Amino acid sequence: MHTFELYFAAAILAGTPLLLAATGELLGETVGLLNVGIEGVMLIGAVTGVVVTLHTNNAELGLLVGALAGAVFLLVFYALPVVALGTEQILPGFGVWFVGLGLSQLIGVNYENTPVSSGSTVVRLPGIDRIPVVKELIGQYPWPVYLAFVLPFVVAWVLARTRHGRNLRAIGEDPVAASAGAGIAVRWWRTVYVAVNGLLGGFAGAVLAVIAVGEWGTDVTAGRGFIALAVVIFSGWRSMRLIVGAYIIGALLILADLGGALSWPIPSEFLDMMPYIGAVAILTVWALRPGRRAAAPGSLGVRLKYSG
Amino acid sequence: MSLSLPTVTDVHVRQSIGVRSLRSRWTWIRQEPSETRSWICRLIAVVLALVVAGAYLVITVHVPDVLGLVLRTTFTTAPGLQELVVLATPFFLTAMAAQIPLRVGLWNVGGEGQFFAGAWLATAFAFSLPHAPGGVLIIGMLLAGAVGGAIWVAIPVLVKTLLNVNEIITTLMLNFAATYWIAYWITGSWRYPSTQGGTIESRFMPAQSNLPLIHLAGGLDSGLIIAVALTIAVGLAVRYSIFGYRTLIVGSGRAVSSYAGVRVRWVIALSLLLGGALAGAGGVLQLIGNSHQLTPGLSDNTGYLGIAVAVLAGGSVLGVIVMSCLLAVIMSVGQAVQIYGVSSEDVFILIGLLLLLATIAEVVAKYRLVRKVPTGGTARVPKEPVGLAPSVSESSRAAVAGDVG
Amino acid sequence: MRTIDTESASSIRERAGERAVKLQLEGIEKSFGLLAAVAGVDLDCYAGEVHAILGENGAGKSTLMKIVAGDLQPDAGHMWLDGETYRPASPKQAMRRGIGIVHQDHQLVSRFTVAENLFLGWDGADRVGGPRSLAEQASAIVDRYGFELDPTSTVRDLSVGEQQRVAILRALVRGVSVLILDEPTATLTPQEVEVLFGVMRNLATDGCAVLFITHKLCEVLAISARVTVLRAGVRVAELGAHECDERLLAREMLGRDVESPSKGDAPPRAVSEPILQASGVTVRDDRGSLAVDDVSFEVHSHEIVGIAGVAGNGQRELSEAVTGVRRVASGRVLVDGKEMTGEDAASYVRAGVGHIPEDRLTAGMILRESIANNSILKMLHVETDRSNLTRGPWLRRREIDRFARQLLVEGQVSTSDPKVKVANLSGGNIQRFLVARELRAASRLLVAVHPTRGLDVGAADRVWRILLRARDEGIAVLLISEDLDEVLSLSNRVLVLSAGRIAGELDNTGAPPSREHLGMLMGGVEQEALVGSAAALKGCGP
Amino acid sequence: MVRRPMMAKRRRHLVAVKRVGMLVGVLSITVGAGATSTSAATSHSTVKDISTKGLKTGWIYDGSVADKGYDEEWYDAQLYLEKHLGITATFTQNTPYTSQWTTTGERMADAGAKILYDPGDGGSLFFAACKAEPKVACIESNGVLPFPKNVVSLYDENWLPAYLEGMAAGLLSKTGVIGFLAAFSNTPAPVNETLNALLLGCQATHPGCKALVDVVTSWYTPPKETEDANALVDAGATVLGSTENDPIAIEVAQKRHIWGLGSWGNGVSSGPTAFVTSQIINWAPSLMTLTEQVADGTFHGGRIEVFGFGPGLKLAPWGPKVPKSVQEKVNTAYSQMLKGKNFFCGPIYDTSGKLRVPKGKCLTTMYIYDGWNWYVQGVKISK
Repeated sequence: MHTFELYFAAAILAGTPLLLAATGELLGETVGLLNVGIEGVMLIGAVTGVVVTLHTNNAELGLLVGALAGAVFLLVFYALPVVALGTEQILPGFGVWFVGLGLSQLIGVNYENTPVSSGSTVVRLPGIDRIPVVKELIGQYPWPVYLAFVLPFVVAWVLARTRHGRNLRAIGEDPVAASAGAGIAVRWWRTVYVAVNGLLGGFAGAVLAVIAVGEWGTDVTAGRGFIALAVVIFSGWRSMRLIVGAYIIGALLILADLGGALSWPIPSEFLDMMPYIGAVAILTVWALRPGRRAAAPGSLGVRLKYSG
Repeated sequence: MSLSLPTVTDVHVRQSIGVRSLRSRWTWIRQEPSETRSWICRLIAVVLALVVAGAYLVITVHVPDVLGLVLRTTFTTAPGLQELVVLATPFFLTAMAAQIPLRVGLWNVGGEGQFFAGAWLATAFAFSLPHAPGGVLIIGMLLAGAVGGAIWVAIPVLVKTLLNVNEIITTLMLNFAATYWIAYWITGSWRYPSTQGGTIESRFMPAQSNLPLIHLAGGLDSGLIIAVALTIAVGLAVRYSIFGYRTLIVGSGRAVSSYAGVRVRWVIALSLLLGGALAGAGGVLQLIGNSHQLTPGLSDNTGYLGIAVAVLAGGSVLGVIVMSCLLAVIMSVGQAVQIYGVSSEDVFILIGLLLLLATIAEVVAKYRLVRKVPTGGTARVPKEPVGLAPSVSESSRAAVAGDVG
Repeated sequence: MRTIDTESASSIRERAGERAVKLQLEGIEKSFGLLAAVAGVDLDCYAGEVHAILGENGAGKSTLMKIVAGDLQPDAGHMWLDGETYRPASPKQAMRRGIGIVHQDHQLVSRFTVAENLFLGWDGADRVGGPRSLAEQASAIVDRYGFELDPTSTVRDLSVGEQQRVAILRALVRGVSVLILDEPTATLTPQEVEVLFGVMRNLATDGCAVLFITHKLCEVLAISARVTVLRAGVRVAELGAHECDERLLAREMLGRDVESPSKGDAPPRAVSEPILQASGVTVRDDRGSLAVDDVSFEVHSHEIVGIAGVAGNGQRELSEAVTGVRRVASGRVLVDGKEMTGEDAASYVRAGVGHIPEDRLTAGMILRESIANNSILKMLHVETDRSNLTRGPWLRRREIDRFARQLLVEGQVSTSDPKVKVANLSGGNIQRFLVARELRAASRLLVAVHPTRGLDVGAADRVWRILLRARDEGIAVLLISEDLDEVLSLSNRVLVLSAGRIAGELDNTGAPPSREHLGMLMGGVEQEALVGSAAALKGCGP
Repeated sequence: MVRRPMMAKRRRHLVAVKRVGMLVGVLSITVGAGATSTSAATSHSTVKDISTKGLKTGWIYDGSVADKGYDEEWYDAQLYLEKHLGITATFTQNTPYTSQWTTTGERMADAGAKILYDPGDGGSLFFAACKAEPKVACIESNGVLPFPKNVVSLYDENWLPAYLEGMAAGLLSKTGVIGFLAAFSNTPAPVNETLNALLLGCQATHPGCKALVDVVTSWYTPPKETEDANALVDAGATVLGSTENDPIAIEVAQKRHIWGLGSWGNGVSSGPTAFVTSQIINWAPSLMTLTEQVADGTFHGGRIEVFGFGPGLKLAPWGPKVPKSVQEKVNTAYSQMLKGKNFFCGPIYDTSGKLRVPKGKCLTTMYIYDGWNWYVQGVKISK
């Protein structure tokens, strides 16, 4: 038995939706938009992902449509009020959450408890899939797991070393300076990155429902969208640290099960609390670090008034 | 965009110079909206959302005679009215639990958890003094509930005030913890001995703790009266107290707070703790007024829906009362149309729409359509120059206004 | 310092006149709600000229320039650039057409480096490139234009003058043919202004049209070839700089003759007792770096002490430190001989300190609240007011309304209804209301920071009179302002703050100190070093 | 919003028996030999009792009547009663376990319902409505005495199929380690009885068989159940069972290439090669009898009816991959059960090793249903 390897793999799989959603949220926050409604986006992505997979018997298509559904959903319910009309940012986030919750149930009511039979393609890393232990640790996951892992590196590179990334950071730091001073199309890019946020959020939900769980269930996310939000704050808006945060929570999610399965002398309810308490804990730990002030994008959550 | 507005005299100067023809006779102006105006806009949002929901029911679900059904089932039958009361009661307090921190610019999303924590501590109190007289038990449970709710928000308060950790996430995460915490107790030592299968519930509260029914209009829960009284009392206290005034200062931003010499941390802590205490008391009211057992369904999402009520109420106590009743009607109708295949949780779409439309209404309320000054004429020029207050400098940076909090 | 081309203004105009019109505006209108900010303005600007746009606050200068820069869309009117129709939909389009704008606050991303800001949003920048390659390219450009800048330093660590140079350079990088400078001199020392003027002249010589916005008459005459005067959104005059003088310009700009404020006739009385004593005060700013460094001074009753200095040299932190808004890192503050070090704003209010803050709209007022609620912002700390306005933990709303009405009368605010929201008052009314409130609190000391910034001349005049009256009544006044004229015309003594230190103290009761001397102090030259030096820089001033 | 972890009551997922098939099933009912079977429900479709015609009834469901499981089975019974007894029915779905449950019942009674059916098992919430409307007959599921005089509770002896499933598990598993997803800890029906029966059955064919139990703290949270089930497999389980609403145990078993036991329905579609067997419940016969009793005036409440194998309860067809030898061994026991043999006899020890049921004594139906508040030896559980 390779219990450790199995748990490691399970934690990675559990952390993957968190990582994807957090990466999307980080990009959104980079342009200054604090969307607290990822939970709703994930639900929409999850339900469309499952529905499409069930109808087409093609998990890849399900994941794709789930991601697109998340993007469209967030554009309508978040970009429209916040970017186009200039409302404040928190309340539409809650609106996104509530609508996502209700709408996903409405869509999914006839698809509950119907397992997805076709899984996503598992990628076997060439070379690595021959080494015994390493193979089980990192060698054989569905492709979104690798994508989720690579994405933060790409994001970090884009934000730090490309013209586009600089422009995005400038929008988040100071939208007025970016627009009036540097001529960046702030509203356009904010809209685009709301869509990207929705795309990755929807994809995360679809990955959770189609791959990790294998079926649609009411409120399948169980707060993971908010945990992703916590992971973003924990990362200090550095995308590579998202990986750490997401997998820590993934490990806690699995640890709760591990304790149950191995009959630890802890009440199962307490074990089940761990991921949520863990999210509070990593935020606290992050806040305790010295020199934390410089991290958040300057205009994060700030309402931009439009005129003219 | 920033614009230094001229004073009264400047308007005259401009007119004497002669304004060139303007393209249209009407224009939008921005103004800080009055209470009435904000209310009207919010109500329009509510009506719009209801129209959307009604259209959905009529078109998709084929509910015949929606309006008649609503009126009949919710307002003409005793169970309908009673359910309305039962549904509305907890909203008052969970809405206040969200509204008071909102004055400070904080989002208490943890009403659900605090609701349960209050019910939990009250249950502990009741089970430890099962033979106490009813009055002692009721008051003791309400106090215990308030303390329980406050305890549940204490960790978010600590990390918020000391480390400035985002309260949205901490309060929300503790909701999940609360449901497991309740599960631990009601599947453990407090378990109703012969519970089978589906519903997991605690033992019954001592009978003398049950709130009496007041027989008005087919059974008014006295819990409703306590809830409304508490809501009004707390609302008025916040409105007319120095503490309430300070929450307003803190809610206007750090700069004003330190300028005015307000101890921000204390106000933050007190408002969140007060919110938690109210949510906790709401849990107790539900416990002793209605369910008489601690169950996982005790809250039925009232903690979350309270946020919606608080937002729609927009800072007023009357708003909380009106919107709580409205939401209770919506929930009740949601139940009534269930026989037509509408899931009761579909009502969240409606609530979400309400929130979005209310947000947009806040923006819309700031704009007024007025007649432009006609060429060379002297028509409606307000005595006081209207529009946004001028900015400090002619810098467009003032276009970005700091958000609350 | 670069040598300054001293070509005369008239010859510039002549030369410019021969050239084609670079930018032409006709009938530009822009209104915000009911107010026409720009109500039909014509303007033309030639390549190679420095064209000044003169006007009071609110005259529409910035709005007009934002329309040119693509930041705002006009309601009506036409624009031509190089004879072709020009109608930019966004700042980016304007930039592509060769229009560059340097906003008053420079619009730089403060947490970015100089290099990052230079290339931000520019299509010509490399798509991919790390900080190092960026810095290399930036330093090449900095060298080409001969600016003194370190491309790797962060913008927020730069002085205001340096930031301005970054903004200009950013426009130059993109190859501007029209450069708009929006009140560029407001926050510069006289010496820095001279440097800026040199840059502007060089640009004009290179064929660039420079639009220069200001409300300072002397600057118009010093640099520009032609001047367009705006008043209340309308062009009231277009003049060649050679054919006008300050008096004429002032009349055009204001629509009337105006006197500058005076310290009044009553000579300051001799006072024994100091009200505010600061000794060795050191304050850190929000980022934790030293903003005020070991400053000591006293303010006595019956006197106004002015603190002059270029923005960002510790004025904000100093004012906050002596009003309890910000904690001092070290040193002592005494009010009326009472130890106040480490106390919060509430204690200062109790000690009789009034405070007109720099950000009066974000710190001094709650805009979305009523006048009544704003009237008691600090009054609850004062025992006498508190016992009147409250009972136990409760507010007495009726008393508060009465109190607010009194303030409205005292401040000559145009409304008498305490339920009106502050946001719906005009800037002058807000400031008068705030001043009235703070005078209530200021039984001993009034700290006034930029008390007239953003106000029109009439409103400013009223505030000045209030300050002088307060002085006459025996209140100690600490006046902090970047407006040298204001400081010099009101203060008995002037302290110059530079880099968080007091660079010098000047007596202002007799003949005013020379602007050159002040400028040197503001620029960081210590007073001792100035003694005997024959600094005779040309500048404009009284 | 956030799902109340325990709230969604189990929706027992039975196989979606085609309505026609079900009709045939009911028509061809023969009296079973269950330990406590219902009174026989014979040939009602031909009797057409006039007294039930137009009888108003209300049905309260906790989930969707199209859930291909528990609620749908009840709904099929409802349709059957509507068609063959002529009753008129109103019903609600997705009813939450709050005061709404009570109000719904009262609203239905107000509208003239003479019988309230409570497939969703509202427990005390439902009883509150029954107390308020004493003239209404209440029929619910899975209740425990005492309850109001107008209430009858119906339940199946689901520990019987569980024992058989356990036997099969013991035969199929090499290591004798069963992974079990328990909705809640220490809930006599259905968690303890199912788990204990499963383990006793397993130990009968595989001495030393033990059960790793993971408490999900909800009847229905698919993501958590999946992770929990995977954790159980990782911890060494070779057969998965559960009391959850959904067939997650079978799905995970399928994916992890081990055996999966059904909980509330025929899970063969969830895991064609992993599926072993399951229970299938049919409510119609019992409901018809009770409904007619109401119409006749012979209905009397305050009692529980528990039915065993027979028209209302069957063992699902064997999974296609279950070896014939296993099927035969278990089928033998099945037929013994049908003949009335009690398999819940001593010696039975609890987890601490204490002898709870001495040799020669057997557990009664009601003890198993209501009183089995301990776990048998071999159960590994956190709390």
